[in-house]
Amino acid sequence: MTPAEETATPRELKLMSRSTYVKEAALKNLFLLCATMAVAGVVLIFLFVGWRGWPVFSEVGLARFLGGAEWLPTAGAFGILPLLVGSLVVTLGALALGAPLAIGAAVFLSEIAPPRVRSFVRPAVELLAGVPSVVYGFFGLLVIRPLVADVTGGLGFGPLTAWLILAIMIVPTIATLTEDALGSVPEGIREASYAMGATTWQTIWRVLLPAAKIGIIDAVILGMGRAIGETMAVLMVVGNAPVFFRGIGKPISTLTSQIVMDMPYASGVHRTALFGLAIILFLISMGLVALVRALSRFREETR
Amino acid sequence: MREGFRKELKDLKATVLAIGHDIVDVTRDAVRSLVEGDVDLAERVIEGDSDIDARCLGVEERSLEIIATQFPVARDLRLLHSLSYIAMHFERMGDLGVNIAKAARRTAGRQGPQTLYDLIQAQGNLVQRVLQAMLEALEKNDLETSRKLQELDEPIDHLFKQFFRELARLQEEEDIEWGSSMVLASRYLERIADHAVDIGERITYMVTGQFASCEDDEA
Amino acid sequence: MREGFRKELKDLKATVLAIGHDIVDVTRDAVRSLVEGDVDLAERVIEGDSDIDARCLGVEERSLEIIATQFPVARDLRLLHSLSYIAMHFERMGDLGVNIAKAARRTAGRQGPQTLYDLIQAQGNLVQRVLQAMLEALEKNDLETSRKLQELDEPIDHLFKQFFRELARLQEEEDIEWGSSMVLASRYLERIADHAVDIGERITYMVTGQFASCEDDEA
Amino acid sequence: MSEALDCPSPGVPSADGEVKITVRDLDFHYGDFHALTGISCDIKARSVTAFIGPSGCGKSTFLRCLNRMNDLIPGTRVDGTVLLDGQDVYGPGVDPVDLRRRVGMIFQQPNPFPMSIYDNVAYGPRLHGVKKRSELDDIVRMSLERANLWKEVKDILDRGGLTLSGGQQQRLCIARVLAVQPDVLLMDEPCSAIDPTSVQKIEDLMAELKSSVTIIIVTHNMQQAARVSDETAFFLQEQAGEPAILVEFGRTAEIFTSPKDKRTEDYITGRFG
Amino acid sequence: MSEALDCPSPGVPSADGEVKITVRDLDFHYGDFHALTGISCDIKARSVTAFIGPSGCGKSTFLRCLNRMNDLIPGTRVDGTVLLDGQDVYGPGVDPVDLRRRVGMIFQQPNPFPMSIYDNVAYGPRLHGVKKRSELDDIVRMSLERANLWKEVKDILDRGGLTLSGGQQQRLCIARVLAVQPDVLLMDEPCSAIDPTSVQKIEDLMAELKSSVTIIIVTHNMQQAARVSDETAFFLQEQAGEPAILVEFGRTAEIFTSPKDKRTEDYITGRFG
Amino acid sequence: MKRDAKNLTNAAALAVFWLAGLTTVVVLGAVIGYVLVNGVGEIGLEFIFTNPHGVNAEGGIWPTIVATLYVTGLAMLIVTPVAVLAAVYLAEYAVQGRLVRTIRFAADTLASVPSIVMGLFGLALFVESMGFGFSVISGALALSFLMLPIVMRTTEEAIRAVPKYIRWGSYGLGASKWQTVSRVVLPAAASRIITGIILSAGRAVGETAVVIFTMGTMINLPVLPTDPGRSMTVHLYQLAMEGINMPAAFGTALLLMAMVLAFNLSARWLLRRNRRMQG
Amino acid sequence: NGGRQHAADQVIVTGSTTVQPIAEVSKEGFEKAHPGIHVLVSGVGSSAGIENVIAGTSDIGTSSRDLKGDEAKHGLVDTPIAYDAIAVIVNPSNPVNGLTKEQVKAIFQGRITNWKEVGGPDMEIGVVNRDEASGTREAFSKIVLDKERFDPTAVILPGTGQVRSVVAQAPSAIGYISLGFVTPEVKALAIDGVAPSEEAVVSGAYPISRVLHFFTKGEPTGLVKEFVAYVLSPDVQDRVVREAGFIPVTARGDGL
Ligand SMILES: Nc1ncnc2c1ncn2[C@@H]1O[C@H](COP(=O)(O)OP(=O)(O)OP(=O)(O)O)[C@@H](O)[C@H]1O
Ligand SMILES: Nc1ncnc2c1ncn2[C@@H]1O[C@H](COP(=O)(O)OP(=O)(O)OP(=O)(O)O)[C@@H](O)[C@H]1O
Ligand SMILES: [Mg+2]
Ligand SMILES: [Mg+2]
Ligand SMILES: O=P([O-])([O-])[O-]
Repeated sequence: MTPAEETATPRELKLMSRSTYVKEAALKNLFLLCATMAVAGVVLIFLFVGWRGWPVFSEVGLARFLGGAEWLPTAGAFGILPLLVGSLVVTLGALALGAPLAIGAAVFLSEIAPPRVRSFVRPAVELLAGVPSVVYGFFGLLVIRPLVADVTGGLGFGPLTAWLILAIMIVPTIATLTEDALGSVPEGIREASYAMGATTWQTIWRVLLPAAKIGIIDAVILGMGRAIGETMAVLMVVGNAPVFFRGIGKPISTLTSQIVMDMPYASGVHRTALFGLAIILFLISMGLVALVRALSRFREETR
Repeated sequence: MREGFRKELKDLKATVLAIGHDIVDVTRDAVRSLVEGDVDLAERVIEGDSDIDARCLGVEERSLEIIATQFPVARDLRLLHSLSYIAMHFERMGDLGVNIAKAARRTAGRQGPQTLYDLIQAQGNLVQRVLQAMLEALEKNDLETSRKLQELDEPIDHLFKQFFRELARLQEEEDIEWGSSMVLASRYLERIADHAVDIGERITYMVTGQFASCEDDEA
Repeated sequence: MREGFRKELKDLKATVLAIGHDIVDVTRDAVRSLVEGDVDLAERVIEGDSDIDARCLGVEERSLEIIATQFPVARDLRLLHSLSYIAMHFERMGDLGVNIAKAARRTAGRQGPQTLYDLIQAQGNLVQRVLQAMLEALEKNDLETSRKLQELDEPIDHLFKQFFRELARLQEEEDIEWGSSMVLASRYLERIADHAVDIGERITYMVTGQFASCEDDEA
Repeated sequence: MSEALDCPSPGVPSADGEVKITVRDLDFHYGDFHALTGISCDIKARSVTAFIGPSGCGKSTFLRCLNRMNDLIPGTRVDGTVLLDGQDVYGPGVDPVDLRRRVGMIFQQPNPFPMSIYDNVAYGPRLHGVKKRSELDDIVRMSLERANLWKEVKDILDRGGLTLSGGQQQRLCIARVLAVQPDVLLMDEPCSAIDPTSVQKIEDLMAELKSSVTIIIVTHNMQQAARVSDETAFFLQEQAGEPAILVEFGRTAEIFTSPKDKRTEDYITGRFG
Repeated sequence: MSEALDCPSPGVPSADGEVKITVRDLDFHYGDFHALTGISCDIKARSVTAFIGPSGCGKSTFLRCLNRMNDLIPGTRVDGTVLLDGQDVYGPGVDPVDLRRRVGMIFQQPNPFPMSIYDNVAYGPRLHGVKKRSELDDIVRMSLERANLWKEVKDILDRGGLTLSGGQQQRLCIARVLAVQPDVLLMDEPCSAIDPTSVQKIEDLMAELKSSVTIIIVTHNMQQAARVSDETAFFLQEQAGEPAILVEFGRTAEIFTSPKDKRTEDYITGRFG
Repeated sequence: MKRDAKNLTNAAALAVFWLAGLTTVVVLGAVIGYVLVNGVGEIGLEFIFTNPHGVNAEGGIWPTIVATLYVTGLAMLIVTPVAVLAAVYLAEYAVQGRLVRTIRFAADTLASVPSIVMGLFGLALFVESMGFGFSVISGALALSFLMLPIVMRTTEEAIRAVPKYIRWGSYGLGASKWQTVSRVVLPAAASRIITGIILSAGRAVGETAVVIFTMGTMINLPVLPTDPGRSMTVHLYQLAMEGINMPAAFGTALLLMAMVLAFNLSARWLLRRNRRMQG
Repeated sequence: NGGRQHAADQVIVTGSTTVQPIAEVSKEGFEKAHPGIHVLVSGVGSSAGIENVIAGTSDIGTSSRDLKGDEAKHGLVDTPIAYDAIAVIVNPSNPVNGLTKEQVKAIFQGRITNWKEVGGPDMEIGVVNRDEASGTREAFSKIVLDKERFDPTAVILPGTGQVRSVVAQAPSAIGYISLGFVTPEVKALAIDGVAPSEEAVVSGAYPISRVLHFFTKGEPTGLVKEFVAYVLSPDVQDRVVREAGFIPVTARGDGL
């Protein structure tokens, strides 16, 4: 270590060894292989689900499948329009209820809650995400549905119950992502706004929410993805009548719940139609992802 | 661009230049009071000195403050450092002017030979020229002029030596106190010019960053 | 703790003190050469001066470099600034020593009255005491001692005036060149002491940060 | 319910030495932690005052006491008096929101809002009810001019504030604060996150602004404090855990050539640590 | 296979002015962007050399050319010669990994690995095959001693490196580099992210280390460059888009009292921008 | 006057946000409380460790617990190496380009595939085409596709959160890329990676639609990976929909939630401990 | 046996949720009697069970309905294991106590939508239907609706117990479940004036009744045969079947 000792180890610049080079390259390719597993997954899903679903497109025909107004497999009617509408109704309603609640909760968490309150509200939000969807369905079935029945009359199966349950289910998704978006708004900006004589509300409304806007839109879209794809909870409360939306207390059915309902006994074209539903769900969620990515690219560009 | 700082530097230099101009006046008045035996003028020169001293001290203080707060380097630092040295020279030059005025006070009423008065007056005039040149060099950062100061100083030394010899020649006629006072006055004038030459060297350093070793040559 | 920097400050101060001790020697030797008419000694004093000049200039340069690179403030800055001023005083004091030695060279062989030699010697001794005290004050940042310098200086002024009177009294017997040289030598000694007093004021400033306005009083 | 602080007409230059902010016996607590004790000082109007001191000695804390930004941190407590133009800013019923408008603040990180340059500057006036476009236009232009930024941005007012360089962003923040016509500008290490040439510009800007605004700057850079300020305050926490005190307050030139307190001298000459 | 280049015995203290690194006509490109041109200089062994210059003038780029850290950025190109003890570091087949061991580097952000203090320092030696515990112990202790950190950490060697304060972390990083016995230490703004008292310690440490190691430091802080270095290099990109050049290289004291080049003088006196 | 309006708006807005925040807590409390109150009486050693029996599925739910843990553990084993190495590639080796964009898009898509689609995919590929039948291995494979993007993303984030300076530090000491990754980067990111894996496992435990179509619904104590089984979620679903043994349903729901909570809490604990150690 | 190869020690039973309890309890008894043997039971609905046994993924398909359509072509062997009656249930608070088969049909086809049309209060009828996988639904459809279409807007629930609990909670609801599942929470209506009871079923007076089946692919052999035999043993028939609320296959024989 001392200068005197250094003389003992003559220094020369070493040359690169070939084995190091080969090892590094091999490792890199292994990692690349693993990384492509995600791509493989998507391709496999598309291929296998698509393969099973293909007959419905060829035998029933795309128009009758997508455009048919009646889902009556035993009668050979495979129109998924009521199911599409059902999914849409359930999703949009859940978003309308859940997104404001989630964004409000996120704002509350990141801007308003005193630390002690935050320290139990935030875990609560995260734990909401952890509750299995069957438990939500269970809860919805036994607790929410009777309440809804009291309000709407009828049996309580239908969009309203599904909305309430789904709204709760998407709160954590939207709230955590919104909180992230708000959290990535630099602290200084808040201080600056307060220091200019803005109230908390003015700061939130005029600075923070606009600043986090795209992040929040992302969050809502992802929440939408979650709502569209949700199966078990919806199945348990929505009533499962494959008909068009007729009212918030009247049963309808969705793409996801219909698959689970029919899968146990479906055979033949009926079975392929269910795979067809799955592929449509797959395409929808992929579209939403593409939308989010386009948005974040937009955000980067406008930075 | 550190504009506040640059302005301060400029102001300080202007202050030093102003003191320099006052020194020119002091020298001129001191010589006049000596040659014309004008005691009032001499008193005024003596009185004015404390003001010059204070202003010189002020320059040094300010220069130090600027160094302490603005952390100048390179030419800025050389300027500040030089200004405070030059102010110190000015203070000394002012003191020498006062000494001449005091000599005037001492010798007033006692007439010496006109030649000697003429010599002193001539020396005083030459010193004025050196001082003017020095101030011009300082104002314009003019290396040419500042280098010429040494040349201008030579006849002054010369005159002092001539004065010394002249006085020795005339010794019988005059009282020695008068003579000594006059020798000293001539000596003071010579030293004022020497200070001006030193300042010239400072100016060279200030502009170029090169120290010319200051060879003094007082006797 | 900026140890490198502190060490440099210490070194520079030591350098200045060393120059100061040399100045003490120069003054002593110069006076001796004058009183004893020792031309060799005088020559040696004259030769040694360029070394002192160079060292003083070195102190100023170094001080500026440190200011430019280390950005000292407060007491550190005051120390550096003062050291460079003190070095300049030393340079002047060395020059004055040389002037005395030159006077010695001029007057060697020409004997004057012993009284005057005694007076010069006495004055030289007093100057030695002032210089010693000044160096002590500088070394120890001793405000007490540095304040006493003014007191110590008074008898020297006094001796100069006495010398002047004595010379006037003796004027008939001596040639005026010898007399003038001796007056100047006495004057130089007095000025060396004045420089020491100025340095004392510098030391006060260095330690306290307070400028005592330096009232000069040369004649 | 809340009382607006009286506003002296800010155009008239103050007599030299007029006091803008008076602090008396200020103590500050973060919950149990006693951060500052016995701070008293007078901040002169239309001058630059620098706060220096070792890290964690409470410079920022004190600064934030002056515009009650500390109110936003739960569990803090202020004792003592802070007078702005003679009015107690902690007095009953004083609206901190209004106070903060009068006492603007600039932070270490330039923090433009993620909106256009124009909207950044117009933010404050809009908050306080200015709606007319022509009026806003004027305010925006004047504020940017005062912040020496107008020339650089006058053609890109609708570009995002974040597209500017760090130094420009900081000047934008200054313009944004100037737009609400503060009397006092608090700057908490405004230059420590930006490049040296921009630092220069901001220091120059401070020199210009001080003819109309009272500026207080916290800085770790002693050289900067020395360069820009007229007066300097030195804070020190002598023992860990103890509250910090104001050791010395005086003319900057004096503090940096011959401070009165040995602790100040030790700190500025780098003899600490 | 490895080429035995001549190696001057590095233990012997060099005569003053011995050259450690010789750079001749160095040009550097980031893809299409020509960042540096015609850089030639001699870095003296066992001294501190400071690189100064405006932001973006290529100081870091040049520094990273010296230990080939730029190799890690795809698309870069180096022309010209860099000799370390007379050996061309860009010579054919030279292993940059080994070069980097000899030419250590310290970064702006202290970057201890998230492992114990001991493991941090032992990391390099272990990489290069030292296994014996006693040997490692010695290396760790000596490196920490050289970095003036031993006293502070000798009882907490198994605490995480990240639990130290910023300044201690930076010294830990220095110790970590010293453990692989570099001849040269490149420091890229090593103090700009740490507090002033720690800066002091690191500056002191540099003064000590330069008796055995050649140090090059990039700093934005001109005062720091002035304080710590023996020689100073001033880089400048005169026009945006043009490559930067080395304007002046010389004794620090001289550069700061009387630089030869007017651009240097303008830069250090703050007349830029 | 105006200022009062401003303060009033502010107060009203804040009240709304408080309401939003507290609603989530109340909802969570209601769900947990409801399940807890109704289920806690059911849970006991017998409930956990015995098989269901009787017309009304009395007794315990042991086989479903085993099947759940079995399939989740197996899925973790499958997914961890692949996901971690994939993340290493993305974070350390990949240069921005079409390949990386494609991989990221695929991962995002995979993450958002509805679980029912994943279930049908597992049915089509593993159960039927590959002939694994309804079995733990089919379930684990399908679940691992579900977990892959989650683990990949959290691992990549964990790796990216390791400051670049730390890598430079390692390179600067003469380490090769793999040495840097394996000795510095991965250990530094380890606890966050583990956290990510645990969180995704929690998600797998709560998954229903995937396992119902890949592992089957038979109450069976799986031993071999090729054995079928019924997960707790499926069990709960069936009990709930049959409505024949609600106490058992509540007990199952409670146990299921406890398990998911345990996963979540342990992940949070790990993360906090890690933050404390590095802080 | 076509289809997939089962382990030699397994019997896989899938199908009707109605039959589920019988199958599960039988499984327990059978496994106890035959250590090392596993009977895997899952209730996925009658159609699924039949589908599975045809596909060979199950050994036994349980069903609460007869084979229909194509299913008959695969050579399945039918073993009746119990009788069941389908009770039409309403909430106990509902004043209606009986309906005609025609009224029931009209209600489930959505032609009667208010209780007042059948003598009840002015209240919209909440029809609860079963999923298409359900054998109960199949039987109900055959017996009551003559295979005509159900009202498609009715709530569909995938389990018997769920139907019961919904009806138990909702005053306006009407549904149908196996007689065996009827509890006091719900009220079973008299159909055409006949209240559902074992006697009425056995006597044939109650119109909505059916047979529960085990289907196997070919004659049962080996373990499967033993399991079927066990289910038909008096032990199961008298105890389990009755406990589960069904009527043993032996009962009618006895009764006849
Ligand atoms: N929100 C807070 N809660 C508790 N203590 C705090 C808080 N903010 C600061 N402190 C403590 O108060 C003291 C003063 O902090 P402050 O930030 O004012 O110091 P500072 O002088 O600005 O330091 P720096 O120079 O590092 O910015 C410190 O000990 C700090 O730890
Ligand atoms: N990876 C890179 N790719 C392309 N250009 C780069 C890269 N890194 C740096 N540059 C450019 O090269 C030039 C020199 O950069 P460099 O970081 O060396 O400057 P610097 O002097 O260290 O600046 P600073 O003082 O801000 O650290 C800059 O114009 C920069 O934009
Ligand atoms: Mg602070
Ligand atoms: Mg750099
Ligand atoms: O008995 P099922 O479940 O088929 O109605």
